[in-house]
Amino acid sequence: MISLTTNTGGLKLESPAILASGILDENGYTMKRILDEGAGAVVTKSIGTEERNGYFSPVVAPEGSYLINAMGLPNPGIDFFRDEINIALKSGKPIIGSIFASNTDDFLKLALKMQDYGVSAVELNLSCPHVQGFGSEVGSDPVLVKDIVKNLKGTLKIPVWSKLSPNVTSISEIARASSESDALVLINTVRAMAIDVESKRPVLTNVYGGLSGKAIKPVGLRCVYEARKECDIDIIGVGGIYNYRDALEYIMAGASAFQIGTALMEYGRKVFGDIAMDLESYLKKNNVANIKELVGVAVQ
Amino acid sequence: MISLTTNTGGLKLESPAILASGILDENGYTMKRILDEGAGAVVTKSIGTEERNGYFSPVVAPEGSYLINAMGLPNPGIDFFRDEINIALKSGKPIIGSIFASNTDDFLKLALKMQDYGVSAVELNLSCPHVQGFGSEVGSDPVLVKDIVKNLKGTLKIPVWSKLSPNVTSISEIARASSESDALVLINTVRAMAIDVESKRPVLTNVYGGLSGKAIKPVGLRCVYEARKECDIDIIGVGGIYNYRDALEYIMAGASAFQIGTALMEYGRKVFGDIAMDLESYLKKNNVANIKELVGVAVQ
Amino acid sequence: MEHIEVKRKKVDTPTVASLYFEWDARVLPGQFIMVWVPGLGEVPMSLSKTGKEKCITVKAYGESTGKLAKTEVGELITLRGPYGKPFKKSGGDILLIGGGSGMASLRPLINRRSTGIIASRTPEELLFSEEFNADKRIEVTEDGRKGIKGIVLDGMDMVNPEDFSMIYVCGPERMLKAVYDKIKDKNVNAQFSLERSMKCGIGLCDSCSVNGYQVCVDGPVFDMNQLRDMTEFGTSKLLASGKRVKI
Amino acid sequence: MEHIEVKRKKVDTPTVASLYFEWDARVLPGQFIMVWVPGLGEVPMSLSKTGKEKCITVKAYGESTGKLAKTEVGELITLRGPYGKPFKKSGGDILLIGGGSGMASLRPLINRRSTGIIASRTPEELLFSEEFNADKRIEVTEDGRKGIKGIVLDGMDMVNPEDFSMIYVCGPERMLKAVYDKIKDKNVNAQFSLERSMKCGIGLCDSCSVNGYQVCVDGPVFDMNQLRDMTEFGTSKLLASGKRVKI
Ligand SMILES: Cc1cc2nc3c(=O)[nH]c(=O)nc-3n(C[C@H](O)[C@H](O)[C@H](O)COP(=O)(O)OP(=O)(O)OC[C@H]3O[C@@H](n4cnc5c(N)ncnc54)[C@H](O)[C@@H]3O)c2cc1C
Ligand SMILES: Cc1cc2nc3c(=O)[nH]c(=O)nc-3n(C[C@H](O)[C@H](O)[C@H](O)COP(=O)(O)OP(=O)(O)OC[C@H]3O[C@@H](n4cnc5c(N)ncnc54)[C@H](O)[C@@H]3O)c2cc1C
Ligand SMILES: Cc1cc2nc3c(=O)[nH]c(=O)nc-3n(C[C@H](O)[C@H](O)[C@H](O)COP(=O)(O)O)c2cc1C
Ligand SMILES: Cc1cc2nc3c(=O)[nH]c(=O)nc-3n(C[C@H](O)[C@H](O)[C@H](O)COP(=O)(O)O)c2cc1C
Ligand code: FES
Ligand code: FES
Repeated sequence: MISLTTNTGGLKLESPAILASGILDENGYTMKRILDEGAGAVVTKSIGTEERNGYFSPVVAPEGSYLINAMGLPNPGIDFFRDEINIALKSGKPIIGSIFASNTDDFLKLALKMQDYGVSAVELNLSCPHVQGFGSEVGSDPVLVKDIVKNLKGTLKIPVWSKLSPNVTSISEIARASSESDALVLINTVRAMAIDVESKRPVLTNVYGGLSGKAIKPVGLRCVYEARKECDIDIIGVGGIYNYRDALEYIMAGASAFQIGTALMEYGRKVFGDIAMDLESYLKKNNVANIKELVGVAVQ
Repeated sequence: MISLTTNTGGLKLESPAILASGILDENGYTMKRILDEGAGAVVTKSIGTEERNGYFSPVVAPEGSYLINAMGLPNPGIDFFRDEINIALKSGKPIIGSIFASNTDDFLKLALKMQDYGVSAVELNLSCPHVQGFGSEVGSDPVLVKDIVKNLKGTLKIPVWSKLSPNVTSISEIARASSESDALVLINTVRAMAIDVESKRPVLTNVYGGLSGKAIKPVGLRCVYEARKECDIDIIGVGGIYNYRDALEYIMAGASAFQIGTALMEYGRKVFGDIAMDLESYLKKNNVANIKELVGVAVQ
Repeated sequence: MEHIEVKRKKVDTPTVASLYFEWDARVLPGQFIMVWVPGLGEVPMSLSKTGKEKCITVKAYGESTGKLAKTEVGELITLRGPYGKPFKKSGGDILLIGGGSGMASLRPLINRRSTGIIASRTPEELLFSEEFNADKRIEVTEDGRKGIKGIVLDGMDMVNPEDFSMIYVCGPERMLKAVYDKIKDKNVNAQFSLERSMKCGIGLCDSCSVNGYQVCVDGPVFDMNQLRDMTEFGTSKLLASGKRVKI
Repeated sequence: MEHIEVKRKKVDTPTVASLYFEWDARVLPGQFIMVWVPGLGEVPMSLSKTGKEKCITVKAYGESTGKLAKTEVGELITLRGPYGKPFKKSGGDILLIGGGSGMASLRPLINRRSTGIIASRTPEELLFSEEFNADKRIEVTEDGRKGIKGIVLDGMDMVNPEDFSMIYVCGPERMLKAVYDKIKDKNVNAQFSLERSMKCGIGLCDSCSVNGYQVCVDGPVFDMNQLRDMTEFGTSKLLASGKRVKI
């Protein structure tokens, strides 16, 4: 019996293909649909303590093989997000609540509310590269990261995932700092920008944004591989996964599940079902009983 | 009179299109040909104190829109490089000697030899992402960088360029540390890797390599833009420049010249002449007398 | 992103202008583009002409559209796309129902056999009604100074919806919902073009979603069957922040 | 990178094996691929068949080629390419001059009107000579146990180079240079396929360059005119480190 079932980061997933935070996960109905259509779990949009509109458009700069975005962490604030989670929960599959804050107290407050709303785990956004005071500004400070993870782990009943940034001198150092988490999620976007030559100005209203899609797969793989060698902890791979071979690269580098974001720009919501199907065929063809057997096999 | 002539980093260039270090610049005859065929200058392969064979192949993993390489700093050692520079100098155009070392003394020794050989400037490789003890391991330490630059500037008669890595938490910090240089060269490759799903192992013999080409243009632009805002110093842009529009993006972000590497994989040596010609047409069409007028116009 | 010169301009109503340009993309009626107004924002715009010559018809609504409507001949517009699924074609007699700038996306469907119900607040704002045959043009104004006094629904009473092989509807969502409710139990085929606020246009940001369908990629055109299960249609939407509000 | 199953294998000589496979790339005679032997290295290999069925002919030289030559039917080879500029075709009588594994790249050119000078150390190592017409086959062995005793140049004395519309040459660079010197002042057309050590195969690393031309992208095939100005041809090359040595 071929199986894609995975236990990772304290959760049991029917499929290792998870929707990444920030893509089609603001509206409860959308999350529910994506789960119904084949994702193993969804991570919500990153939610903070207060309502934020995000940046003025343009907030995305799409290119052939990549995307740069600076949404600016739009979110209704944690209190208004309960209803969306309620809608999404009707799918019966795991919802992972992504949260962002600039200090331990706020992270704790947000995480407790998420737990209260019924999510299966929280994912700490320690890595958004384009909002001052949040994300990677927090996530590049190992002392602060350690403190946040420690406090949350000490208080929450549900698993804690830490989503890290590739925009650091040493991913190993930050991986170590967050090694009390139930899983590392690698990677968030790479800090980047684009200029419009015609109008002679940056394309994104915020100037700086995050690079995602095909272009960052080699960077994401490297971070997963480095973290795998650094600490013995579950890893969720993310960055430029478009098909089952990309997913297998991440799995062989040490990830036990993976998230998909930008590929939706090319393949739409069906990408989750398609990849799961292709992975199953691959396992069958190669006589592998469970996808778990492939985790980390390329690590030397 | 339309002009591409640029004064940057202490040099006068007929064209701002420079060959990047490590691509077709190990053999003196090749460098000479590239200059004869239209490059404004060439940067040599990074040269160290001792002979190195580099890594066993595979040393490159080419993909559609990018390349990952781990050559491993092959070089004949500084003493054997004199002859190659002699051959290249016959072109009459500027040669920039790239050097790598793990400490200030070695950098100084290498730079003095390069100066002795007749190069127009030295470029410090503070940024190779895949050789232990060199490159970005040196270049991510602001104190060491400052010391190296200071010593070289105090001793050399020719300009000193610092080539920096994007694999750091803060490019601004390293830019500041190297701000006594005559120019910053941004960026070297992004640390990355690839896995071959069939053989279940990393493609590159060294496992880790550097990502270059189209995929890193948004990262290079961001680094140039950040450094431009941080300090008032000449910047040479490099990373994913394939055509004149890519070059213009870098120029508008604050670069006064640019280097080209991976694009040779797609367009060959003629890319230098082609881009220069296209830039000239652009200037003509847009009534810009000198390319200098466009430097940094997109910076907000 | 592409930069394209405006070749021709026509001020259609006091608040609406059409910008004509040549663009070699293949576009079908119902599809839209994202137009960037540097410094102000990026806005979705339907193509109101989809042949060799393309056109966008802009209602000066807020800052971005206000500036865009002021674009002059010879200036460039910056755009990406085309995006979205087009209207499905239909032979025979068709009915086009447009409210406000909604007529823009319906315009490429106007032909000899199309009847139009064109609704607006004032006569000056009636858009493209002159492009319908005089005998197939039902104008509706709120102030009643031209055509029928009232709203779109009042215009619909002038025809039998079941006489048409297809009904195409575009306008504010509340209007769409009203039309939908009026015809949902009749024996008709209809397609509705929805306008939800859009940040990305490419199916990633979730700001345009209706019951899990992205208006920007699954729409903007939906048929009656698709709308039947959409509990969010005409009732609630998310603000820029993601906060849910009633429509 | 592509992974392709070996369909057929033939041991051509004690040290040379041919691996046959189906690969839907368009390849022309003279082009090559980079073959990866995991854990050992990546090596350039000419295609010795370029039709629907492809073939590489491997001489077990060092570790990588040694392992590659041991690949069995049903196993996969991992490759990228094809790379390089092919031989230019020529009608009429042609002369193929191959030393050692150099015959591999010449093999797709063998036809009714081709004369071959096939050189090797021993009779056992003569490669593909049986594919020439018996009367158009000049074998040369260093030990003299078969054909002419001597080196390629001795074989060349058996023909008049000017009788051929084109001469194709492939083998070690010193052999190429000797052939080149022998015919350079004659009234002949010739193409030489160079074998320089290659790290990247795509024109970036400079390890294969001869006077600024990259053998991997500008070559491997060069004609007499191109070689005329190449002062490095047959005289010096760079080692893996970039250190210049005499050939
Ligand atoms: C598919 C589709 C087709 C359309 N076709 C047409 C058409 O053909 N003709 C037409 O006239 N109209 C059309 N519209 C409507 C048109 O896009 C809107 O009228 C337009 O977006 C309003 O933009 P504005 O800048 O003028 O308005 P404003 O209200 O000034 O600004 C809206 C813009 O600013 C951003 N914004 C505003 N406030 C904030 C904030 N606090 N934080 C972050 N961002 C903010 C919004 O994201 C948006 O980009 C269409 C809409 C859709 C969805
Ligand atoms: C265009 C072209 C076509 C060719 N076609 C054919 C053909 O059809 N048939 C054929 O038999 N041969 C062919 N060759 C020759 C063949 O590629 C060589 O025989 C082969 O590369 C030798 O490899 P090896 O591993 O067996 O030898 P080795 O000498 O064991 O190893 C060479 C390999 O290891 C690397 N290497 C060795 N030492 C070091 C070091 N110290 N540091 C770093 N790297 C090192 C080299 O880069 C190379 O990859 C061709 C060559 C070229 C250029
Ligand atoms: C439009 C967009 C919005 C995103 N928003 C968030 C976010 O709110 N929180 C977060 O942790 N990551 C966010 N990300 C990062 C993704 O979750 C993911 O880490 C990244 O895009 C790399 O994966 P991909 O290449 O599959 O998209 C966002 C990415 C995109 C493209
Ligand atoms: C094959 C290869 C070898 C390189 N070797 C060096 C090197 O020796 N020293 C160095 O400073 N940069 C080296 N680089 C980095 C390039 O100079 C350049 O910074 C980088 O490739 C980004 O530019 P590109 O996208 O135009 O290639 C190398 C890049 C490649 C692709
Ligand atoms: S506008 Fe972003 S998903 Fe539709
Ligand atoms: S093998 Fe690298 S340039 Fe030819």
